[in-house]
Amino acid sequence: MSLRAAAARPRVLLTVLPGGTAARLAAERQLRLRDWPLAASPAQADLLLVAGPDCPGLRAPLERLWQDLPTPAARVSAPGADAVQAALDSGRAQLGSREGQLDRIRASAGAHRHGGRPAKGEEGPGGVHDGHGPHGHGGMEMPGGLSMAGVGEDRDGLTLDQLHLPLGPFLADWPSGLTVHLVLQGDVIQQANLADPIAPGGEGAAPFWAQPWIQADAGEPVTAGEAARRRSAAHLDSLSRLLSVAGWPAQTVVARRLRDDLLAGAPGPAMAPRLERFTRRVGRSRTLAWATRGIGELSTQGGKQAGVSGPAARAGGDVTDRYRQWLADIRRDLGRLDQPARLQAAEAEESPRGRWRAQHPPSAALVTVLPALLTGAELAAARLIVASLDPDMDELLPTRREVRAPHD
Amino acid sequence: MDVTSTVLLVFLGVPALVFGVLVFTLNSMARVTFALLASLVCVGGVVTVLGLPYLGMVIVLMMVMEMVIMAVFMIAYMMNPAGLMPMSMLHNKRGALVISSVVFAALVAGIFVVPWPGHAGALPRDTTFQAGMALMGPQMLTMVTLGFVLLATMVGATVLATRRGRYDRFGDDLDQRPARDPAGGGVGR
Amino acid sequence: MTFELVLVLAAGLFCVGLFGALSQQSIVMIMMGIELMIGGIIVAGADFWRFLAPAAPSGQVVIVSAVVAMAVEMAMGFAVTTAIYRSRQVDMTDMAEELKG
Amino acid sequence: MTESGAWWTLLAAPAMLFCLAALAVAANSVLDARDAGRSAGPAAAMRPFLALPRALLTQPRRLPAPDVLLWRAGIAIVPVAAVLSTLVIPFGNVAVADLSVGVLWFNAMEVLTWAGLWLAGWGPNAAFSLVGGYRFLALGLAYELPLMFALISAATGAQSLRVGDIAAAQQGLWYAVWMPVAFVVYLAGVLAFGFLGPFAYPTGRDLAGGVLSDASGVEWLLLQAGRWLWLAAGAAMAVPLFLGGGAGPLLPAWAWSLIKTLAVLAVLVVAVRRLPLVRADRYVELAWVVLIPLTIAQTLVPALVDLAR
Repeated sequence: MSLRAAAARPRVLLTVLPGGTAARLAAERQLRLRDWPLAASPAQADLLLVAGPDCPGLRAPLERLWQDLPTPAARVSAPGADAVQAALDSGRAQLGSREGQLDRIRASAGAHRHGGRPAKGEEGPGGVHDGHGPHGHGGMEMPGGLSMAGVGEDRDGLTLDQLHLPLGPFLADWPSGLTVHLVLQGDVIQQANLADPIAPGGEGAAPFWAQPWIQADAGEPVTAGEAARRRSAAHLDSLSRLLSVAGWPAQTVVARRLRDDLLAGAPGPAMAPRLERFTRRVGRSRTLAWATRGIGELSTQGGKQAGVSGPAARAGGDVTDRYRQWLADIRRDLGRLDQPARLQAAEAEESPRGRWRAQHPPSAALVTVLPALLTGAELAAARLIVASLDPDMDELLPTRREVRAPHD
Repeated sequence: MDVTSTVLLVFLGVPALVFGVLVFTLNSMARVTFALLASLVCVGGVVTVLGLPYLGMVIVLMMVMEMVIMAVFMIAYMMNPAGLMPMSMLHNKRGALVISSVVFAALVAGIFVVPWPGHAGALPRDTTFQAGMALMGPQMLTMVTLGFVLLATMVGATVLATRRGRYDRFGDDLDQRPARDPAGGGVGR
Repeated sequence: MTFELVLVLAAGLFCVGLFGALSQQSIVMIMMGIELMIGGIIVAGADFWRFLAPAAPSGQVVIVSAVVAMAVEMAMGFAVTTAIYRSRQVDMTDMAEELKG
Repeated sequence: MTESGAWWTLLAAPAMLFCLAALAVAANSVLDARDAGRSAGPAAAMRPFLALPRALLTQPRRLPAPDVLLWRAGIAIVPVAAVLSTLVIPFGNVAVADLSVGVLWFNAMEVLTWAGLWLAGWGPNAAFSLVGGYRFLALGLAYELPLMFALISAATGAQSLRVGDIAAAQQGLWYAVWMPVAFVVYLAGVLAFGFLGPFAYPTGRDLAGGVLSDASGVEWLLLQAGRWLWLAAGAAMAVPLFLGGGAGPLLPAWAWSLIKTLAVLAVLVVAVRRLPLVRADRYVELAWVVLIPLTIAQTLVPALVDLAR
């Protein structure tokens, strides 16, 4: 059968490495315009697109992810935003070519002879994309490399089996570079432990969303309009992930499109009515508010104590309050998208995730409140809580360097 | 009974028995549950073919829901739910086998020895209608009793299965609003 | 002849269920055995109704009662299992022997 | 009166169901393209079907310790049950088999999806997939009882479980008009047993696709086909249950059936896109505290009307 026909509309598993925000934005825009769907898991994907600079610490989990894709499959990487177009084209060419696929089949057959997929117990701390199997601590070895689950006290007094499930580092709509190790009983999270953020190899990129503030800090000329634009785009990006996780694909696409247009420099007056319509529709959705209400409560007081300074602290409440705060911030910035005044200092304007201080980036505080918010929550709420805080792990990386614009 | 019905009975009855035996021979709890489901769905089919489509369909519908929920309990409470490590969960196997074989032999002997009476009356035009008229008329007492039994079951099962009472939810003076629940609900909380 | 064979099917289901109910240790598995036994009773009820007294609705009422018995048995079984399990992490009859009193 | 069709309707009914499902997928794709800023032409409508060759070509994956038998059985059950449910749905005045317990047949087939989806979640031996399967059970416990009462309302109004009788009983006034609660609850139920839109909880993106997360190739295709087939079957069933079946002026009965089915399908596709996902833990309480009493009260209305008649 024709491989070419199968490669006509590849489903792409977009995997973002630390420092890969710009590449991710470019990739999401390209995929939207090409109508190549974003896969949610490796099983559904044909094309593995790795966005961001190479990261030695994540090579092993990335390799496992790649093994998880069903044949025919292709793997391409785009270290920066300008490499995305070429990577996607070459990926499709690989998918459609017989030789490329034969290589993969041969390689996987070879790997199978040597034991196939790694047994589950051997998986490193990097975690896998989707935790396979009800595996746990100790006990005897079971067929298939699985071990018996351990038990422990739980909320409902049922002493259910404990399931150890890593979330991240590669999940759709998940902050890249974040890994949380969960201990689940039933669907209740008993423990949430953060893994250390994985630093990219070589020099790290400057955090894309905080770029205007970093430039202002360095004394470069940045306009207030540019900062407002970047902030609104960052909120739209966070909203698009939250909406995707919360399950509103139609508005997710709208949010991404608005974000891309903002970053591409569409004039403010043209954007204002579209943003207005989007914020009204999402902000007024009672169903969305109903589905996200009462989870991940973070009071203004508690947030301030942990050092949270941005919309999350101002919202002071649950997931619903936090996304409504983003929407309010977007509406507030509507008239300022083209402001020519110069941004005096980084402190003058709030960066997307809070007051920008190079030594204490606002995302660091967001990450520290995560375990407490996750413990006791249900699995369905966990993703919503993380998405509603949306820490930008790139801010936590030590090294900085110029970033290029996301568009080619 | 026409030929189609007889053929259908064979094709439903034999699997019903086979799946029934599989319930106690398979290792995986999930497979056990669904073998029982398959067996009972076949029973529903047999009842339908025998001329009671309403009851047959109700059995199918109910058993699917019941068995799927049963699977949840199986996996929550039983060790080794996937049957990855085969082990015997039987006790007194020989005794059970002897008793059930003797009962089966006695029943079969009875079936073929007892002089069954012949047909009494004709098949009603609509069997569903017959059941409904009976339950809402002469057999009303049965229906009412079944209703109370079901209500008692609902209350009793809930009381047995929950640990938290109203004092846990509403505080010692029953005045705490909203209730203290581990997870919020969809209405009013 | 169909009448007798369907009755044999009912007897078969009943006895397979009986074997399970007698031999299994796990409460949930015992419930499965009882379900099969009730399944046999349902088949027998339908068979009697169809071939012996189709004009009388009593056969159908028996089946309705059996179906309700199935549901009740299941619900109570799960509730009891949950209660025992919650207090002692046990789901086997042999381990719950102290219930003998 | 509805009559049972000739042997070839056994093939025609599934074929029509596939066409309706494909139409819904195409419409959804066009709306997707419009939202994403692509050209929303006929080409956009055909894009989803490019997944067909892809799915057929994909090699099966090796997973650690899967339960392949149950997995395949579960995946097959979903679309097969959807197709079987159409046997009792009259198109115009013809149904493949107008059973005396047609409503119950439809309901039983729909409940089979419970087993199918749970098995599809259990089979691959993966955490997210299993959670997805459990999510459908939670959703099922919420949507099923109100849906049953909605079906019972229509059956009570016509005093029959035969779908043809229910359609025929609506001479003059559609049940959708004087049983609006039942109609709305039924439509919500259709979205739920199709696990689409607001009820796509079992396939949530927060679970990396839930029951779909480990399905690749044909498995993925069958599950996706199953959900859209169910949407089409639910839309087709709404017509005899609540919208008077094939009755209507001027046009022949089959044309009215088609027009009404397409209208319901359009409403459902718009709802799929307009409503965000409803989490089952929230919906359960709404269903049991609000919807069940409402639908029971709704069932009382046709019962009283029948008594007075």
